Amino acid sequence: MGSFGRFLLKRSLQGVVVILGVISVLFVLRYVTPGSPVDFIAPLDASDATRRRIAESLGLNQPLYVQYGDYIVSLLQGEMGYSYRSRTAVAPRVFAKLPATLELAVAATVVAVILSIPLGVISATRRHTGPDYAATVFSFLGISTPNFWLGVMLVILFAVQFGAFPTSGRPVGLLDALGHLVVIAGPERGWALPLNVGSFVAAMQNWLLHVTLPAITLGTYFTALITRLTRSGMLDELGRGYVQAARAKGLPTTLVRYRHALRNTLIPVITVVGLQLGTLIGGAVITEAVFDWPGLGSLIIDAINNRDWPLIQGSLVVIGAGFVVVNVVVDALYVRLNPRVLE
Amino acid sequence: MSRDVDRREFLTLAGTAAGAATLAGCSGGNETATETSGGSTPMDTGTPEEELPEPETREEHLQRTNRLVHDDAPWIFLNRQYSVYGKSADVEWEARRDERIDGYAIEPTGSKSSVMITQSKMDTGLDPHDHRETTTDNIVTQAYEGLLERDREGKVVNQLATGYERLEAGQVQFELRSGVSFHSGDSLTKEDVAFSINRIVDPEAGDLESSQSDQLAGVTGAEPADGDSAVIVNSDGINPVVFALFATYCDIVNKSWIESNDAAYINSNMEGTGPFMLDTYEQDVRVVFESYDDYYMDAAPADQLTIQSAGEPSTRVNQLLNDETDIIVNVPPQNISQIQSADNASISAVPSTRIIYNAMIYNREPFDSVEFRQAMNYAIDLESMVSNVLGSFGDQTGQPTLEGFTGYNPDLDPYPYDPDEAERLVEASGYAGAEIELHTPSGRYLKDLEISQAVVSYLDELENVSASVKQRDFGKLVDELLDGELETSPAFYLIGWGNAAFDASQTIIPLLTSDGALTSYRNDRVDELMDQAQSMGGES
Amino acid sequence: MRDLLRVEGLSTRFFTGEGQVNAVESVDFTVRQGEILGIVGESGSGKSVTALSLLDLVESPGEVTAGQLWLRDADLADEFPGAADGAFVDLRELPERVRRSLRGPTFSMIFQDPMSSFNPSLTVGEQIAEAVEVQRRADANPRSTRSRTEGYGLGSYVVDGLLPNRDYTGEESHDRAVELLERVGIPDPEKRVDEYPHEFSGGMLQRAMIAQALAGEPDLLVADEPTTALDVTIQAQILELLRDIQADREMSILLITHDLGVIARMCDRVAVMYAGQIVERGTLEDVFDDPVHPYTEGLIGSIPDLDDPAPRLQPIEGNVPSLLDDEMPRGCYFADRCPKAMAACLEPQAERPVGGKEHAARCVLVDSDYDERDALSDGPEHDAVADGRGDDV
Amino acid sequence: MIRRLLDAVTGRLSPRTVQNLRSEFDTSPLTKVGVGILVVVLVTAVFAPLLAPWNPEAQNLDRSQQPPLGFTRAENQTTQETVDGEVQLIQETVQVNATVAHPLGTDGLGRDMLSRVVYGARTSLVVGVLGTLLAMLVGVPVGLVAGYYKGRVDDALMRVADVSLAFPSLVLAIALVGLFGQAAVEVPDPLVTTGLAAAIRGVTSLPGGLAYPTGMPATFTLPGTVILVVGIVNWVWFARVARGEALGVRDEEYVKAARSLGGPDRFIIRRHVFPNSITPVLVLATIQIAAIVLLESALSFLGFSGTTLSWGFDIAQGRQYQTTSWWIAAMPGLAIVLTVIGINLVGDWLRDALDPGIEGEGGGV
Repeated sequence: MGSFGRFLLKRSLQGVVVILGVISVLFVLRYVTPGSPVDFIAPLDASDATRRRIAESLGLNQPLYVQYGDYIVSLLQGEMGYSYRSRTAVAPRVFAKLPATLELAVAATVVAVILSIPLGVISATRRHTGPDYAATVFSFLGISTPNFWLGVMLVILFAVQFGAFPTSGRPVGLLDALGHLVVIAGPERGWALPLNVGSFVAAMQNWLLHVTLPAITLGTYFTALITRLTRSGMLDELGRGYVQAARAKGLPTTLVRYRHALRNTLIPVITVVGLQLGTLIGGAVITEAVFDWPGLGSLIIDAINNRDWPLIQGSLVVIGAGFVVVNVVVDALYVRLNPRVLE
Repeated sequence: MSRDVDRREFLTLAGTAAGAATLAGCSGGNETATETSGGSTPMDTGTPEEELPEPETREEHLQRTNRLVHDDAPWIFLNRQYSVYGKSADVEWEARRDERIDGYAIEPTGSKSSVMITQSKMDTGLDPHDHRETTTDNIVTQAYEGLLERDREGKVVNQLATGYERLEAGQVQFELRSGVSFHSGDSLTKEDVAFSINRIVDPEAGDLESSQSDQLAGVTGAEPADGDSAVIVNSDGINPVVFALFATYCDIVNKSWIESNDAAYINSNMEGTGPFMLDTYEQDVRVVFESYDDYYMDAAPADQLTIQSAGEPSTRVNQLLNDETDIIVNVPPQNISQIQSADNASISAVPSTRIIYNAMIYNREPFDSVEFRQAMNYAIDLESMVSNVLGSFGDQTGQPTLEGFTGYNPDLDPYPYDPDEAERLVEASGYAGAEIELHTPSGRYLKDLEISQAVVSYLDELENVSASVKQRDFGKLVDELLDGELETSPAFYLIGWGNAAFDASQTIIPLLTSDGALTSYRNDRVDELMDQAQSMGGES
Repeated sequence: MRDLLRVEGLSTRFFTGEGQVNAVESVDFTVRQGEILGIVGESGSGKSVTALSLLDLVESPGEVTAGQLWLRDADLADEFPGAADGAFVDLRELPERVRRSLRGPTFSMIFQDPMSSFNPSLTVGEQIAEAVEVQRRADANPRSTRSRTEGYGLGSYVVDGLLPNRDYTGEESHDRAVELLERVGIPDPEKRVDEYPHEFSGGMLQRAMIAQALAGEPDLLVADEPTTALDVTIQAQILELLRDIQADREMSILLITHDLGVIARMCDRVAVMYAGQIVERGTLEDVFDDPVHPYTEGLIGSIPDLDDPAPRLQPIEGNVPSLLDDEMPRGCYFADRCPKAMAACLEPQAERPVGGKEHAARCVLVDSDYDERDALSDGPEHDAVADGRGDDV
Repeated sequence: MIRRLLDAVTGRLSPRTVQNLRSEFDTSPLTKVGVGILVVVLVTAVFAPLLAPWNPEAQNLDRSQQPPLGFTRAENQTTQETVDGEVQLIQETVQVNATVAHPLGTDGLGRDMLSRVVYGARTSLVVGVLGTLLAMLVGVPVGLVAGYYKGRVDDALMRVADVSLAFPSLVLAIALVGLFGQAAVEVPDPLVTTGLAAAIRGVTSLPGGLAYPTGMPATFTLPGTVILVVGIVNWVWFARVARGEALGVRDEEYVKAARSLGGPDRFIIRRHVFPNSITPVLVLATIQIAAIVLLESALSFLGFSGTTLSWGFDIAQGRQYQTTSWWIAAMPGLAIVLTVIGINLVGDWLRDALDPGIEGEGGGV
């Protein structure tokens, strides 16, 4: 196994430990917060016998470590128990919400990356020009603006005043929209026939209209942050010897900027962005609240308000695990981009 | 509707009703008096309050109780809440008093055949016997039906039953409609009905600890009657409100379907007899129904009905104005004129069955003084609050019972706004300089926080009282109120109470008798009057 | 030998917040085919900027403000008759795209610090291959539509940024990189080609940089202090390598250093720079054996003699001036440090030929001998300039 | 004045640091802007009872939803009448004008937005500062110990940090506040209880001869759970920075020497390791205050607070009026943006001047 493989393995093992830690913390939290789960299920007039029966049916009469073990075993089987409130299975419910949150997060990230890196580069390569000042002011405002407020203001401006975008909701998911492009690949009917192009376009349009304001709301902070980091990093890198050397050996400016300077600029940017993923997910939670976007965030807030522990646990484990996985990926990327780390 | 406040309200009723079950002969719902009181009112307790003659009928008892409560002011009487809906020009529909939206009554106009409703939250699972919130109710009620039903005005009408009668003190019988089928095609049987009732009241019967058991308070079980299609329901005691309860609660389910599926399935699928059948269920996002072709009456006017949610009222308003939805719930006052003046939408408002009040716990300082409590009522300008905070979508109240309910006392007016009198009373109470804190939920009731803030600002204007608001998590607040200990409750809090039975007893007993689940008050005379009322059959 | 490059009146200025800095001022010199020309001077004398100016690598706030860079290139001369003078073209008259295209095949450069001159996040081989590749792609196109990024569009930048292994370079270029590494004497080049700069020693990396500079097969290699960062023993090896390659390929080298020892060892001809100007030039013998300018004398005096270090070590007192336009004296810039400064030195000095055909100096002493009576005393101006910053040489 | 204040504060730092701070301050106009904003916000927060024109909780229902100066609001007033159980709606259009008395307008209950924004500064800064202090108190010792001992202690503590990081801070904060309740403490406001505010306000004349009320809230609501939670949620960043510094210092000669002389670890950490981490921790603290101000506003916005006098809470309230009265949500948001910009500018200043080598730690909302 190469050193990169070893590194990946080590990081993954650490990730598993962290996920176990997340589960443990949730278990501890669950038992230090006031109120027994039974109180939230049993009717108020339930007899002690009834309460005991309910506790038994939830496995709450077992010692804590057994419950903990059971939870982990069921997790490994892809289950997360049943919601106290709606009695439905938690795992499918959480995973049904995941696409909405991911869509939002990915849309915001894509917007942020597409905008911020060129913006940062332009800002750095045209220092002290109009675009540079504009980018700098934008990035400063961006990191200082609470996104939920931005969301509310965007709604007031673009949805209420101009009616250009819908105020809220997600009537169509991205996957549903793509679903209109189902291809029929049957031997007798020919294959790869794109179906419903019209309805696909309509659905995509619908999705885009609904996702625009939330994605801007969520993405602005990151656009600003990455612009700022890219600009300062790029300025640093452009002053380095290898840039001059690259130019001296005849590389065109674009290649020098993007293949050399930007690449090294992105190394620290990637770490910071990795560290900020939590902020992205946190931001998604509040953005979902502003736009009634039916994702994990709304689910968690509901679950917390109802003390629906299996649901709280399930969604937080998924978020924690997602965070850990993405961080391992980011670390891997970091190592790949920055070979000195492995030594 | 009482379900918002939770769980315990009818328990006490069950207890008191049982204790007073000395007389036979009491009819069900308020509109369906079939018998008159068979006995005389006991005349043994205490001196009559003031100079008034002893009440005689049940109605008089209830009215007298209301007078007592008005004078003794255990609450700051606030407003009757309105249900204010917005509806698009694409549908015809009128709001009901009981906060439910009946999809069957919505008529799409023009070329549209589908209808979209945006409420404040989604369901907490689709099991019709395992929830208590209006929001879930609104979803479940499209596919499930009960034996009886209420019309827009709150009158009891038949649904799956074609008739009902009291057989004896603790026993009533329902005749079932024939030719009714579930969405799966199974026919409705009397076993299904008995099972449905038992599933709610008996944990063993349906393998469910139903949170609705107290909604059918007093009911002990049901059994299929002899004959083709009748069901006998047994109660513990006379249970004067049993028909009223069945007009509001108890959806009928398919016994074999329930027994052959687990809780998770029952909570994400539907098998009812209603005009709409479930098409797709996206939990927490939307529920889509389609019209049930084999419905025993005319098929619903809408082919498709979608219910979705938006927590923020202004968001719902925007959805309505942008033609994204057809009906929205709980339009906040500040948006009413906007919807009213839009050409694609209008307001449908109706007084609801909910009363908003501030409880002042009777044995906690400074609220143990009647003068102080009265002063609180004089101190607020209720009229101004209703018009400014609620945009006139509310009625002032001066007693716990709402106008139009059985037991409402028409002689009682709301307390007038008289800050001087309030200050005088505070002086007289000996609690001048009192500092009080009003605990309030936020976003639970229409403008609850704003109402609380308005109340407190009026109280704070009194020279000799200082008041502040404390915003509370609703769940926690209710836990404190329901734990059976007055000591753990805040001394002063805002809460709303819905009474879907349209009977004064369903408000006074849980909220104002000594054993009431949510009580803040104790007055032996009130307890006594209510005991008597509940042992009487019939009313006007 | 034919002239390869004639530099005439080259001036490069920096427009900084503190004022205009005349880093290179009216510099003339010629590089011939197959020779090694040395430029020597203290730090800050403008020799590196001169080199960068040749390659058009001066960046904002710097700018080449005057002069002609005549390059012998018949093809270009045909293509741009407006900029041509016989077989020579003036680089400054050419479009930027063309000037850029000369880096690699015409000019190439190696730098002082190999460690910072390699991109730490790409393998050494990749960076050499890149230099090969860029020529390869350019050669595949006619000059007029020459594009160095042929086949490397925006998408490639993005993918490249995200996936480090998706290389810009092809197999061919990679193999060429191995050859080049072998040529510069790196053992086991197949293995080392895939190593990262931090895995190389300083000397090896400098060899690699030479390999990289050779990738475009340049006519002129500019070596800016190629040995300064290295150990003495390695220095010798690197110089040997340079000389070897130069002989091998018959290319020209412009060797820039502050070390007269290196000059003495390598160069055919030498130019001495001070404060942005060439103060003396000529063949190695002319300058070393018969220096005219007191600064050159001083430099030679400051070479440690290994046999007898102590007596000859006479560093020049004072510091290189700031080169700020506002602070530059009218006359000879060296006057304030010059042990032989005279009144005439306060007037601007033009370059004057000294005896032999190549030897020239910018000094009054070319025509007259030092006269102590005319010596400049420590005047106010003298003080003001000498009081400059404490950069050490 | 700012300069003098600065001198007083920096008096305890090393001369070189002070020199850096001063030259950065003198050369950067943005820094001056940042410090200026921060001073204004601080003064506003501390002297809120003196500066707020109205009691922020005082309602005036007749003046509800008044627009800010320079704007008007057209309102279609709808009233209802019940005729035979049917609700009839009557409409009329009214023009609502701004008044000097409420320069930033009023909210839905006729409360003065300016006063609410002024008082909101208190909540934000108190939570920001106390929360940061708490995070520092927890994080710095943990980080120092981890970095100093390295090895297993370090591994264990850093895994704990990883777990903590795996919860997005906002999500964790929501969970903790939601589950443990929104406890709040009423703290008497000395400016009010001593009668100082009333006395000063009593003699202050205000524009337009308007008589402003002198009564201000006697207590200030400290959202206790929120402070604890934002502190707990953010300890990791301090731990990471302190650990980094400790790792750097632990192998320095003087630390080795102290250890070889048998100094107890606790003493060495306190005496030698800790001082080294002060600068980066200070810079981080500045950034963290901004992050926590944002976090607090987000919590209040979502209703997980404990106080009704907070910018985030007002934005949530304003959302309900978004179709009619934009300023209710806009004004407190602008206050947040301004405050955070001020803190960030000061943070940049400290970072540039002290160069602690931390970049982009902490988070926004």
